[in-house]
Amino acid sequence: MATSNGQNGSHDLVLRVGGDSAAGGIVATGEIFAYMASLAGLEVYTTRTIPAEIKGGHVMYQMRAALEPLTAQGDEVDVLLAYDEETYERYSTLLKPGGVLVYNSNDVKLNVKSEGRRHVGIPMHDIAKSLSFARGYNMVAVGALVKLFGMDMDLARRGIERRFGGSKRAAETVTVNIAALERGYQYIEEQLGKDSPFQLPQRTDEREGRMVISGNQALSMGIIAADCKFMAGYPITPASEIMEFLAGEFPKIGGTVIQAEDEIAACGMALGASFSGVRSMTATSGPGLALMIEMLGHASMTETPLVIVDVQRAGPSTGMPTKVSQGDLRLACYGGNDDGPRIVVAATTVEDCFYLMPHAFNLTEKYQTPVIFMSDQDMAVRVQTIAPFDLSRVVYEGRERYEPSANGHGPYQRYLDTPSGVSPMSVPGQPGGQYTAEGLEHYASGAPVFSVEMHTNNMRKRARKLDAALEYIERHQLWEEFGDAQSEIGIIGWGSTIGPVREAIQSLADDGMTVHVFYPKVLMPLPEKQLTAFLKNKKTVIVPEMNFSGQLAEMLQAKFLRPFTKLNRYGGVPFATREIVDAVRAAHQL
Amino acid sequence: MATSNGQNGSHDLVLRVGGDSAAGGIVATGEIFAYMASLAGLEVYTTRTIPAEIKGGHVMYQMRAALEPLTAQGDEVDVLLAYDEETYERYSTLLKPGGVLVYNSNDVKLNVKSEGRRHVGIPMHDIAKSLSFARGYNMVAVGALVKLFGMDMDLARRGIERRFGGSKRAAETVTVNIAALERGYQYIEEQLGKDSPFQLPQRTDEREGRMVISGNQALSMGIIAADCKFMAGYPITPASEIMEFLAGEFPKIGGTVIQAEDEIAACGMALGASFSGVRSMTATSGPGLALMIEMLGHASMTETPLVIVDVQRAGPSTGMPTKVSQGDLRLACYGGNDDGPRIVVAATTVEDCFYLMPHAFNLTEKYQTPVIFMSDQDMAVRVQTIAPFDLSRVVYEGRERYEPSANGHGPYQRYLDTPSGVSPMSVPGQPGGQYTAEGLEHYASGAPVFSVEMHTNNMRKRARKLDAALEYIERHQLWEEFGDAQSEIGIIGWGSTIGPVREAIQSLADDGMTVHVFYPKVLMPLPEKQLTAFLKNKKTVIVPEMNFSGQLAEMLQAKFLRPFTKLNRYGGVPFATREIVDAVRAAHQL
Amino acid sequence: MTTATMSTVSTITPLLGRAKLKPNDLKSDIKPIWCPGCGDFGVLSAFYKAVSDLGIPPEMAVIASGIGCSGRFPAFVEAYGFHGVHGRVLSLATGIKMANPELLVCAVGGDGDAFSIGAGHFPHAARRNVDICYIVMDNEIYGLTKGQVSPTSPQGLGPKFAPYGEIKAAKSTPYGNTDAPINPIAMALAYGATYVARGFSSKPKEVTELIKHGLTHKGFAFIQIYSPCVTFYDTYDHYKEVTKPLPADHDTHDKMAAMRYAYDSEHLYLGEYYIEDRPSMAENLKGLRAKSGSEFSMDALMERFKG
Amino acid sequence: MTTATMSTVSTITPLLGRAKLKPNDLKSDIKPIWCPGCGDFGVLSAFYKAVSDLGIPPEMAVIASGIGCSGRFPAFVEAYGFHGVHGRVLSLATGIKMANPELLVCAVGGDGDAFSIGAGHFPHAARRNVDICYIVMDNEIYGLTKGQVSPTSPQGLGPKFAPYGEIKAAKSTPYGNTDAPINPIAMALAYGATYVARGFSSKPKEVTELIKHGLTHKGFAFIQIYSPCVTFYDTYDHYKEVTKPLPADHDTHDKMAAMRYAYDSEHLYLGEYYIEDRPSMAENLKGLRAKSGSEFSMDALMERFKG
Ligand SMILES: Cc1ncc(C[n+]2csc(CCOP(=O)(O)OP(=O)(O)O)c2C)c(N)n1
Ligand SMILES: Cc1ncc(C[n+]2csc(CCOP(=O)(O)OP(=O)(O)O)c2C)c(N)n1
Ligand code: SF4
Ligand code: SF4
Ligand SMILES: [Mg+2]
Ligand SMILES: [Mg+2]
Repeated sequence: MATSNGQNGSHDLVLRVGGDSAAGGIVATGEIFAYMASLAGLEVYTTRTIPAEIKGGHVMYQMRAALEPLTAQGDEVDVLLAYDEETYERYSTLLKPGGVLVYNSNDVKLNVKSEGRRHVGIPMHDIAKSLSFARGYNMVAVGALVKLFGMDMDLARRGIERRFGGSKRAAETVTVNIAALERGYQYIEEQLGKDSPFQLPQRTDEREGRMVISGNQALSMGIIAADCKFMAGYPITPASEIMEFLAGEFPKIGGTVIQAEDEIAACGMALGASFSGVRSMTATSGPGLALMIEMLGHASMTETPLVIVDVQRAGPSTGMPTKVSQGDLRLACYGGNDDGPRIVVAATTVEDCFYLMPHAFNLTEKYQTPVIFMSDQDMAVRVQTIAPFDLSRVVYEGRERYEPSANGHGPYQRYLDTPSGVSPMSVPGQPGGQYTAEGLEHYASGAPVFSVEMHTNNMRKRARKLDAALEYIERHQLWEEFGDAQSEIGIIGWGSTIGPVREAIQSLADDGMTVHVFYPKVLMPLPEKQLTAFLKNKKTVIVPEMNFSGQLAEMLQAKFLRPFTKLNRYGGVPFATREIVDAVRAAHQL
Repeated sequence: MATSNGQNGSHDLVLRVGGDSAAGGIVATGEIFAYMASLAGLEVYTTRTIPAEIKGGHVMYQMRAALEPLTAQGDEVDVLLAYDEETYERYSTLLKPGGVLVYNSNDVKLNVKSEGRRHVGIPMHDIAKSLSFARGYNMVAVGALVKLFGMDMDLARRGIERRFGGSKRAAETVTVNIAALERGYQYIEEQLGKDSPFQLPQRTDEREGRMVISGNQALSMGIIAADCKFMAGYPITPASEIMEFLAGEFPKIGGTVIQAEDEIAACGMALGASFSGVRSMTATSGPGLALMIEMLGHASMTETPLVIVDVQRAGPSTGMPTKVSQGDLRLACYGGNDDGPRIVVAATTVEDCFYLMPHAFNLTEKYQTPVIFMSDQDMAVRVQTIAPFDLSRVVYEGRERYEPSANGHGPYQRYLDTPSGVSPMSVPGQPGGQYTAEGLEHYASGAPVFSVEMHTNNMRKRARKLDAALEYIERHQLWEEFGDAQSEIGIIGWGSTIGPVREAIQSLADDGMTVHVFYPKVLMPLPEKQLTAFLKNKKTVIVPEMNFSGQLAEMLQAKFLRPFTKLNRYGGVPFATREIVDAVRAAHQL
Repeated sequence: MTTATMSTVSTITPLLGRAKLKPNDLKSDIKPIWCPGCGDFGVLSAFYKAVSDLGIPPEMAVIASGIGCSGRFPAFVEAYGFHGVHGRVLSLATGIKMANPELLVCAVGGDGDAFSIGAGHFPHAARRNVDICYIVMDNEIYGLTKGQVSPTSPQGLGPKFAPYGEIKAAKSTPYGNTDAPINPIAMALAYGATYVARGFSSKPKEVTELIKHGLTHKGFAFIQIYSPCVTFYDTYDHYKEVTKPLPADHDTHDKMAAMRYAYDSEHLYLGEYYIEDRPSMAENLKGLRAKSGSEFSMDALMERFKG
Repeated sequence: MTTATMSTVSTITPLLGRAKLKPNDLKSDIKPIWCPGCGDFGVLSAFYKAVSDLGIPPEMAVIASGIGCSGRFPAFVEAYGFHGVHGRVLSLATGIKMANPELLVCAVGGDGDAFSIGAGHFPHAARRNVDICYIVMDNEIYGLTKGQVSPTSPQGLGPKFAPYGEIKAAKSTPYGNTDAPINPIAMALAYGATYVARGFSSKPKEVTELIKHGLTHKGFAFIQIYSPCVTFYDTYDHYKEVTKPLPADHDTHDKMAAMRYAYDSEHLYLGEYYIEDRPSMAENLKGLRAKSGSEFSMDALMERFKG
């Protein structure tokens, strides 16, 4: 049953698993399948919900697997594994015609007709109990699915070993789980015979070992690749994992991770470390970024490099910590008392989480102004198959260092005015480089001054650095442009909405509809030249955003003085491919 | 020497006093003159600088006096009183043809020609020392000026009594100062004879007692008039005075002022007090507002009323605490993780600081969303003559209270969805009104929920309140519109730049040039209908702002998709009337 | 334990005995979402019992909190509640109480909320002697964010080293926690808190008594309650072993004695460390009003600015 | 005063004696903008002398500060400096030092910066035992913002009541300060600071000694220095009267004794209250690196995510 999903057109399969997290094992089920698919050489793309409750509550894990790289989670479901009634009720409408429902017949009572879908009931609890391992009901389901799809039981066993192995009681856990797996397999065999009714896509070509990795993991590795050696953070969902990842790796390379007492302290520590000459960063989510706003302005004013990662979650305020949003763009761009320039970059994919990070550090170091790196909850926590990182693509461009000899005589001028606005910077330990990083308005020397002339001049000097940064942005082409440049319909977006957009244009192309797409990866300063060229022939430009007010759309309107079609979703979940397709269709019909 | 200043056209006089604040008495000189002018029935408008140094440093005080109400400080100077050489060097070019320089000949060495201006040198230190009261040199100058302008010595004596009276050593201080005053007077009489060469404007009509008051003072009185009874603050220049003023008055009316440990706590205390049912507020400047951003979003999410006053100063970061800016507009409008609606109001004048404040409280209470009240350093600290407040203009519109009976049966729904988005609110102490103010996304009951439906719905509910607020804004006409509606040249601005604009259009009118002006006093939500009507016939619209990036201009561009002519000053000083005139002239010549 | 505080003139004295409610009546419609076995359940039950015993009408009680598992507490109580942002509960509670001193105001939260991000507010609530009770559910870990160390976590705590319990996370300190823990009791004493006590969620009767005393204390009452996190750092056994009631002869008015017990190297003492009677914030603010004179008129105020 | 700390292995030991500079050589080009008579001048002079005596090269010294009159301190010293935002100096200093432990890092600021807005960071710097010296110039008032009460201002302080000095402002408390002052020494002790001392700006020799000890102490050194504000709250006479050196027989390793002196009702004791030798943050972080093993390769890391 290799089916085509969404508007992708490629052969793929979407499996969704749901149940009460209190029962346990739901996410594990999905993860084992993702791992098996990956071992089978398939591309996987997962997504999951996180229950609002601290323990218990409904949880869903979806895995999509295909031969070709995937960019979206898939709008519809080929296989629904319902551990409980709630799962069936929530998602049965998502099941495609021809899809299959595998359900726990000890819990789910079917009272609708199948409408062309296949229903396979399994008394999972009964079977598990018969093994005296009640918690193993989920492995019964896994075994059943393995049989239903004719998959390799060895892969399943390896999946279980990977998931449960390693810990003290590992061996025993692995054994009982494998027993449950095998009972599930047998159950289906007993019911339906030797032949498997469905089939996964089959990979025949060879590929180098690909990684299954989350955005937060890729991002953390990007930080290491960028030669950052100092991280201070404060736990917050969904960003905590970055600190945790780095806490495991940084000590090995002489780096430092500090769990600070709050976000303000985390930001201050990173700023101090950067002053000391080390590439430094912090990572947080919206509420934490809100707390860092004063310090962010201070980094801008003192011209001290600093990277702040914002893994966006749904707000406002505490909001929905485990749900996705793109609601912090304006806070990142404009959050500050008075105009303090900063650079805002946004990863569009899990790959970007890695590759864009060294650019973020280069930008903050070269232009001595803070960089905010935007990610989001969905991209951060889901895992996906990608190629191993190509380290040769990582470039390093550093701070312009103060060289006493080159500077002629006289004391060091930390804030020397220059054409680019960038002033050579000394580092503590460097003789003759003494200066005080100053948050008050100041002379080139750093000495405070409150004159009309110096303030006017310095406001320009600091802002000019963003103009200079455009050179870097252009040189490294920090944007994505694709689709049909001739099309009068355009999409401009940012961040992880690029996935559904990519998938949408394929399916639109099948219907003979074109669209031209531009995703800047730097949102401040915007690549104005490229955007202007892009807009030249556009009748309608759609701006899909996972926020209420259309934060990028408003920025574009202010800059280009033309209307943009806002396409906003603000429910805490990513765009469905269909929503993009529909919007482009509507634009074509205008 | 009643002269016309700037482009005002009315008879007025500008006196500027300067010297080293370490010497003392410079500001006192200016204040005594302002007081005398006020006693003489004149309108005054003062401005001053505050030295960057903690003690010492150059300081300037300017007083403008006229028969008609004034709206700007005056670009040029009729009388320059230079206590020292630096003052002479800084400002002599501002002296009008026909103006007079009074200088301390013990310090200032004149080495330029008078170029039509009159120079009067007085050995102020010598005279003061001859009285064995060296610090009295400034009163010598005051006496001299009194004589030069033929003013009433009794007013001068009253001025001194007011300035120095009251304290323990008051009587003695007053006596020696008056002696110095009289010696200065005699000195001029001895030099130039009985007749005074210059003359102040003379008031002949009778007027009711007018007030000489600063923006911060008017604003504090507005808070009292608005029936606010709770203030928590943290000292910060130039907002501290508001807390200090209220600390003196609130206890008398059963209100509470708390000096909190920081701005976050101040904001939290005010939010808590508001939850308890009392009109509550805090006041700060940019760095403090930056710290309140997380809590501001919380007020928005929990729908708890709160007024935050932001007396803007020049940034970014610590910046220039004693200098003016309008750099916090975007922070006020957009500072928040994810879209949390808030209302932003901006006073345009010292009068507004009073009259707009009850509206700010009405808005926050009616729409249960935080209100940020924008003022600025210049408006906050200078004093100016205005009519006594007309208390009959103060309206009160309160929170919609929860009435258990009206709500039918069932438990209280704090966040009940309604057409306006406003939900009736209970107050602790009210039986049956129990609820938990919730910063997580929630059901109508307040119980947390993370569903697509509830989040989507509540994002709309909360935002809808801003649409509802437009009704209030229109009903109370919270904007200023003036000038020639037929003109193709428009000005849209916000805040205290209205003063120089008012003065500019008078002088432009003299030259036959028209301009049409619109100043919204609510910047979020903008009065779109009125602005659309305003823009209909406009070829050029100038947006004068005391910030670098044109924060309002960008908001207008995003909304109206047309260019606005940014006119930005970011030196930490207010606009000169001339700068507005020049911009309008240039627009007319396009 | 003494009951000395019960007799001082607390702002909530007029509320006592006004309601006749069973502990169960104080349960709200929202079911606690804590993990089965979480210590916070014990604290919540004790709180129901305390409020029921004191007879406080639900509409006169406000519970404020910050963010954390423990921060979800207010929603589970039939009373007014404010689920604030992380670490700011004391400022909310101060505002709520000072705006209406007739209310019973209780602040609750976790060790991270209180001693990490909220650490800057604790000294000030204490020195002001604001008339609230502050209950910190201390599990020596960040529960809600899934098991990072907190300011009360033992030094060295990490996946491979959990001196006092079973650790299931500590992901931010894979090689062990570098930081020494703070001592909340010693801190509260140094700040000038006028009621300082410690409980353990597994001792519901004692905790109920402490909460009753804390709620009725005049001024700022601080109660640290050990409340283990079964999911990330299970310290039940440890606490059972090392906790011990303060000696019966401990003089609760002797700050230095309290300090010494706070620093005891062998035992974690439970009970009332310190009680002091000094003017509360509500009293002090009342005092200001008296000093200010009650003469006020807007006209008089305007006169001040006239010539 | 003992000189015990001089011999422990501080991170800055290698810097000692490397420079031969007179105190005057440590003056920067920027002239202090303080009011004549401000106590901060005394602290600054002592600092010049201490750094000169220790022989630390200016390029190896970093002084971080917050906002306040005292916060302007770094710019007056020929060294690296960081004039941070209000109240966050300890986080800056922690970052500066941990990123490069070879530097001498000193944090300075006022009582408001330290104990009001900065109060949340103080306990954590202390418990981490971060290798910096923290000098608080305590004038019991907000100087820069022109005379509001601070957390160390006496209760009742107002225009009509200044128990310990001449008050020229206190505008935010026209009817008197309602809040009781904190006790910075007791707090530092409760936080676990490993060097706790108090000086008075009018005793330059003693202050110089304390600063030398603080700078060379291994771990977190806290020095409260009374530094009167002549312009808003002149407490010189008061301090002259009530300050007194700690008794010669005071055992600086006895925390409870230190506490008792901190709470003395008659005298404000000057000198070293407490000294402790425990692993510093730099040592602990080094320890983590050792535990982590130094094997790292990006390829190995990537392998972890492969099938
Ligand atoms: C500003 C901010 N930073 C971080 C978080 C994430 N966060 C939520 S709860 C919490 C700490 C929880 O620990 P604790 O206070 O001990 O409560 P517990 O869950 O253990 O009861 C953190 C860091 C947040 N919600 N807001
Ligand atoms: C976020 C923020 N809030 C408030 C201020 C205003 N402010 C500047 S210094 C200061 C306190 C000064 O007192 P202290 O720390 O004791 O230093 P001192 O001037 O007495 O040396 C305050 C409140 C600020 N700069 N930033
Ligand atoms: S995670 Fe820990 S603290 Fe949170 S509810 Fe579960 S047991 Fe309690
Ligand atoms: S105001 Fe006070 S603290 Fe500030 S410089 Fe002057 S005397 Fe020193
Ligand atoms: Mg905890
Ligand atoms: Mg101070």
